[in-house]
Amino acid sequence: MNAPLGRPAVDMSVRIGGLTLKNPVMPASGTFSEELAEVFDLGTLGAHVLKTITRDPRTGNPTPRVTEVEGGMLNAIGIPSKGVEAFLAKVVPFYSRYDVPLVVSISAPTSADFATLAARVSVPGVAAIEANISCPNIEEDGRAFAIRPGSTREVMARLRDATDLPLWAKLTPNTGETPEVARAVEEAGGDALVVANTILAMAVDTRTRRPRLGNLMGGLSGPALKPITLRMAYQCARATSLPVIGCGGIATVDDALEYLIAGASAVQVGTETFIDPLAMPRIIEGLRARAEAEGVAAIRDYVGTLADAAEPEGVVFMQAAP
Amino acid sequence: MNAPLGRPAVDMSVRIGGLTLKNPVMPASGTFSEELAEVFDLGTLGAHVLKTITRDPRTGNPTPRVTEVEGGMLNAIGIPSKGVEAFLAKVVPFYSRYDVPLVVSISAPTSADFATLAARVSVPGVAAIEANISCPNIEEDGRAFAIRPGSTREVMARLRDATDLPLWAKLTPNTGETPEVARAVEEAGGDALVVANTILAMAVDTRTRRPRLGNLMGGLSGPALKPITLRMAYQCARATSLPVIGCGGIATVDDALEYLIAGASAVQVGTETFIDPLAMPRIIEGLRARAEAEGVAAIRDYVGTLADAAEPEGVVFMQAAP
Amino acid sequence: MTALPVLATAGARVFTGPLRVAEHEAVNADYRLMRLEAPPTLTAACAPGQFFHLLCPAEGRHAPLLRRPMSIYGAEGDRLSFLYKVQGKGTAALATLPVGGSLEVMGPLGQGFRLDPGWRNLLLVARGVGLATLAPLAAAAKAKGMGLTAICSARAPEFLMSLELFASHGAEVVTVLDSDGTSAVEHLDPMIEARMAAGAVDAVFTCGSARLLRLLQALGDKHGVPGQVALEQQMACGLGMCHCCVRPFRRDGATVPLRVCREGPVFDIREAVA
Amino acid sequence: MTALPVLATAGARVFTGPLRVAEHEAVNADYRLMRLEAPPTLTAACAPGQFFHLLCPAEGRHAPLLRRPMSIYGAEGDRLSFLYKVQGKGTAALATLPVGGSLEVMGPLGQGFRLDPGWRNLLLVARGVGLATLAPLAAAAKAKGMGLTAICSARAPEFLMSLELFASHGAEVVTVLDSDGTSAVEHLDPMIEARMAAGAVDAVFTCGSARLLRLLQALGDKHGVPGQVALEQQMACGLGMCHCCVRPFRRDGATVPLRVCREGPVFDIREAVA
Ligand SMILES: Cc1cc2nc3c(=O)[nH]c(=O)nc-3n(C[C@H](O)[C@H](O)[C@H](O)COP(=O)(O)OP(=O)(O)OC[C@H]3O[C@@H](n4cnc5c(N)ncnc54)[C@H](O)[C@@H]3O)c2cc1C
Ligand SMILES: Cc1cc2nc3c(=O)[nH]c(=O)nc-3n(C[C@H](O)[C@H](O)[C@H](O)COP(=O)(O)OP(=O)(O)OC[C@H]3O[C@@H](n4cnc5c(N)ncnc54)[C@H](O)[C@@H]3O)c2cc1C
Ligand SMILES: Cc1cc2nc3c(=O)[nH]c(=O)nc-3n(C[C@H](O)[C@H](O)[C@H](O)COP(=O)(O)O)c2cc1C
Ligand SMILES: Cc1cc2nc3c(=O)[nH]c(=O)nc-3n(C[C@H](O)[C@H](O)[C@H](O)COP(=O)(O)O)c2cc1C
Ligand code: FES
Ligand code: FES
Repeated sequence: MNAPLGRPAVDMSVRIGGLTLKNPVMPASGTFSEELAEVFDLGTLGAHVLKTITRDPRTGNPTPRVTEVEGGMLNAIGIPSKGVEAFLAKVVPFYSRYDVPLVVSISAPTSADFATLAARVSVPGVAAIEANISCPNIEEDGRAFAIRPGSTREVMARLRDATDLPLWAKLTPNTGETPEVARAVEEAGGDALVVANTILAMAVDTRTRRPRLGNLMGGLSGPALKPITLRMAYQCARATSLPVIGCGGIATVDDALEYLIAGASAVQVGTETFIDPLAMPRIIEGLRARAEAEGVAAIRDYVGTLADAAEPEGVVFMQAAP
Repeated sequence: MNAPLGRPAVDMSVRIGGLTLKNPVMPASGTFSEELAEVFDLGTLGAHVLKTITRDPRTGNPTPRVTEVEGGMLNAIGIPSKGVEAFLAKVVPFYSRYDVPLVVSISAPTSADFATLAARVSVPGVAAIEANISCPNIEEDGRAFAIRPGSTREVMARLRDATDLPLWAKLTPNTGETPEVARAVEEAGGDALVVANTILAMAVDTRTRRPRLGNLMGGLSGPALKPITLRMAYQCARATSLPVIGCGGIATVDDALEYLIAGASAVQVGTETFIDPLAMPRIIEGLRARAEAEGVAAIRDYVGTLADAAEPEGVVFMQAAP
Repeated sequence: MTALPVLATAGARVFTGPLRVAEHEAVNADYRLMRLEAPPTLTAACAPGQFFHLLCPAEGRHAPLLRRPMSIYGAEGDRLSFLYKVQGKGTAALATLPVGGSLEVMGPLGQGFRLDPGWRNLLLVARGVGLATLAPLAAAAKAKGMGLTAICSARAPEFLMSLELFASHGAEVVTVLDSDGTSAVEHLDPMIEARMAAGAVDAVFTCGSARLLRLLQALGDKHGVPGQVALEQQMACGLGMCHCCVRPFRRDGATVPLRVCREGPVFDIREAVA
Repeated sequence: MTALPVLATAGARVFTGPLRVAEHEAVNADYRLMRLEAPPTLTAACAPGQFFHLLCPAEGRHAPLLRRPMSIYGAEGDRLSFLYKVQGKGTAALATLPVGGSLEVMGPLGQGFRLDPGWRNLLLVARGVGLATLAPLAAAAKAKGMGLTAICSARAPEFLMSLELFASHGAEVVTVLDSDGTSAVEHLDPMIEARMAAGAVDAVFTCGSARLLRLLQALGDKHGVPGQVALEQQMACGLGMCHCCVRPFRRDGATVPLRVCREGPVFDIREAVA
């Protein structure tokens, strides 16, 4: 589309494991739902990633569930869920009208429950499973699976056995072992890494001396998170040969490009959709325009093109001077 | 000072392990030096915390060494150092003119080197040692000591043997095990926890496709970091009985109070001093005024007073309506 | 509903885009009225009780990240208006918008008030910012040939608002004040009950006060008068995606969380947990 | 140095606080000149080559976090001025400041130019924003009774700046342009060398171009003419605390990192690694 005469259109497609996406932009789990179809045509997206579901119905956390912080927001929604059966009956069919891969995000308190749920959602209409292994693992004292390589490997191996669908692992920034965790996913047969979920954070109302979230702690998302998850995306792309889907603080074309250049093959947009509901189509169109302006034939040609950090020796003025 | 007649002045003092500070506000390591004396009287501060030093001279990282991100900045200064001997000869004497505890931050690549350096800086004029255990440990593949409880316990125990000075441990946010690491410091005989250092992050210039830091990765500081380190400060205050010194994104009186209410006994101000060099005296005076206005007799009465998160049942309107 | 201006893509029903500030002024010490220039297809799609999600501009060095929800105060012709109170940084930033400036809006959103064609006489009881939400009921009632009584409650006479607006739509206006004690529940209770007992109230509407909500729930129960309440809750997406705006409601014998932005902001008065 | 207005506390030597914008205008398509109202004690403490660290206001929803360094372009009486080019978000935000608005400044900072009392004739060679830094040398030279020749280089005539300023202080002004080829090294080299060979240059000063720096280093070496260069580097604190602004310099046979904000921004021309 829009390509000037004689100039080929930019190839926007990317491959994530077994899937081909028409473009690299998709929503982040929990920041997207059917209702967004009232704002723009969801058929324009690279994939549809849904809010994490659990096997049984859950109500979620007490309010307040979100609060603003400098450069971002905290959320402690919890995972309110109508349960997997209601999900399969009511939600999955809605998305069948689109020619867009549907990615179902799942969560469970144990590896075994994770596997059971993965098997249950492996139905026609579902294109891939995103395992939200950033959630607490009750077998590890409530620590998230993705904090350690061991628990990551264990849960991913169980999931791999349970489903033939492409399996994405969503990592957590709440760890000091990102490369090791990424390798554990690869070893266990995961197909892609979603990097990453929110980082555990907190805020206090100093007038009332109460936490600003009903759940006390919550996850930081938005622009403030970007430098952290971008670093993780780079580490994951270096540590494994799995495709990486960058996620965290993406609000502009430039943000998305930072992730692609650092090694991500696609990106997820979360918080920015709350601020600008048209953020995803805006970024898709912006990426296309940018590639065209820079003479880049295919968007995947940006992936992993980070140049050397070294400054040329002995630069004296920062501005290019003749 | 400034107390209205008949009303007692606010007691601003706090105790950190064996030390009494005249107020709870001090600089964060690496964001303070003798030069700030040209802007205000450094005698007004609760403590003087110096830039981390190493045994041998080092030049630090290639430029660019800092870059701005939304809500914060990244730095990869490295630890340029003139070496411990030059430090003891030239820097320590400068601070003897102030009646303020001098805290020396140290770093080393192994536990043994850490211990040797701690012993060397245990000289008159130095009131406490801040062990920057957020730096890479070459015995653990470059992972920072404070990423794991084991390496933390090991280095802190060596340090405890090497010095009789109060020993502060500066933690890193690059871990999924903050409470465990905090407990390791306590078990090894540390006297206080400084919570925390910067979180590992990255930024890319999409025009040049080069990292925006000469060192590729660097540490995120400033307002964007606050919700993360505030959460850690709360976790540490819960997990141990050690005094916690909050650090990360403190720019206002309100920020400092958030940390105190969450359980910190004192705070360190870093990045904000670059933006407003008078930030520390401003926050000290603001805390005093706030305590006075709220009828709080001593600033330490704020410490650890976080109330319950639960919202009263069945509130229908967010605004108090009669 | 009239078709909305189609935005980025086909199938869109919610307007998202900038509108020009046509008027912006202080109504009293607390409240400001902002009128935006809007396409008539947009105002025609707005129903009383619905809201817009506004992207407040930056103020000073700190920008509010999320949008702020505001009830539709008026939507006629090419004017979309909001009546708001400056509370925190979002509304403070909103207040700095000059005439001629532009504001990003998204809406109309949520479920508005439902008017049963059989109703002849409506009673609304509003306090503070609740007025902004209830005011458009006056025009809607008039258009449907229903009678309307508006009981407007305020701290003191200078905080009464929108009286002319109600009057201009032929509503009966009753004002009650804290300053002379007439706003007390003990005073309102018999006053409203008398009207209900006389069969002069087919439905009640309220917003802005938990105390008034409880009063109307009790009186409605007693006299079998249905009602609706517009509720507030903090919002992120405003569209139903994030589930941050839930409140508990009594439905089918259980207490269930519903999204104020989607299932509300207007709810059946009996369902609200006050 | 005259004593500075004492700020928050005793012992302060660096001014930190807001100053009022007295004038603010575009000089040409690229550059803007801003004059602030400053206490005369402050301007009297300023030396050519020193800089201020400016807290740029917010623009739109994104505020520049760190301050931005700017050379002192003028400091006389109650006026402190800066000549700057809009580059990125900090300077773009600066450009929005209205007359009457206020700007947080910190300074004067760093080491300025050093004028040896024995020097009779100074030569400065400036290009682009380098002019902003070198311009105050004109007044300083005049005050010390020294002669000054200013070679001003620019892309085209419309980008030449400060010519009147130099002329008003009695400096000889030579303009060279890219547009007619006169700014090329091959043209400047013999021109400057002739002056040096004639003994008409006691010291050279430059800023703003690596190419000019290398030329002056080479010619200075050859003819034994000392010189100084003002350098740029990204800054965080501006005071010497953070060590982000280092550049490599040749000193005592080794290459050492020095802080541009503290040991500079003016350095001996021979030390600079160009
Ligand atoms: C459906 C709906 C309609 C509304 N209509 C109006 C109206 O017509 N006029 C009016 O003056 N106000 C109205 N409000 C309240 C208005 O949204 C808040 O006053 C406003 O969001 C406060 O933002 P702030 O940044 O100024 O305050 P802050 O206190 O700084 O806000 C902090 C956070 O809390 C949220 N918040 C604060 N107060 C409220 C509240 N009462 N309701 C919901 N979220 C809140 C903000 O959105 C923000 O996320 C309405 C709220 C809702 C939910
Ligand atoms: C001592 C000194 C004196 C200066 N004097 C002047 C002057 O008189 N007039 C003038 O127009 N410019 C001057 N500069 C350059 C000026 O500081 C930069 O143009 C300005 O910081 C750019 O900020 P920005 O936000 O507009 O650009 P951005 O590119 O958005 O800035 C991003 C970051 O890079 C830094 N940066 C970008 N360019 C430069 C640069 N050339 N030098 C140092 N840091 C830079 C910024 O400070 C900021 O931290 C001087 C620089 C220094 C170090
Ligand atoms: C309100 C909200 C709800 C979220 N719910 C989920 C969820 O259910 N599952 C999940 O894996 N991530 C969830 N996330 C995390 C996002 O998918 C995403 O990883 C994170 O917000 C970072 O991206 P962003 O900065 O673009 O928002 C949620 C985030 C937000 C803000
Ligand atoms: C430029 C810079 C240099 C720093 N150098 C050190 C250091 O040498 N040692 C250390 O422990 N922390 C260092 N830090 C981290 C700070 O002490 C502090 O932990 C961090 O910046 C978070 O606080 P802030 O958000 O208030 O800046 C440095 C931070 C910055 C910005
Ligand atoms: S505000 Fe997001 S669901 Fe209501
Ligand atoms: S800018 Fe901080 S040391 Fe120079």
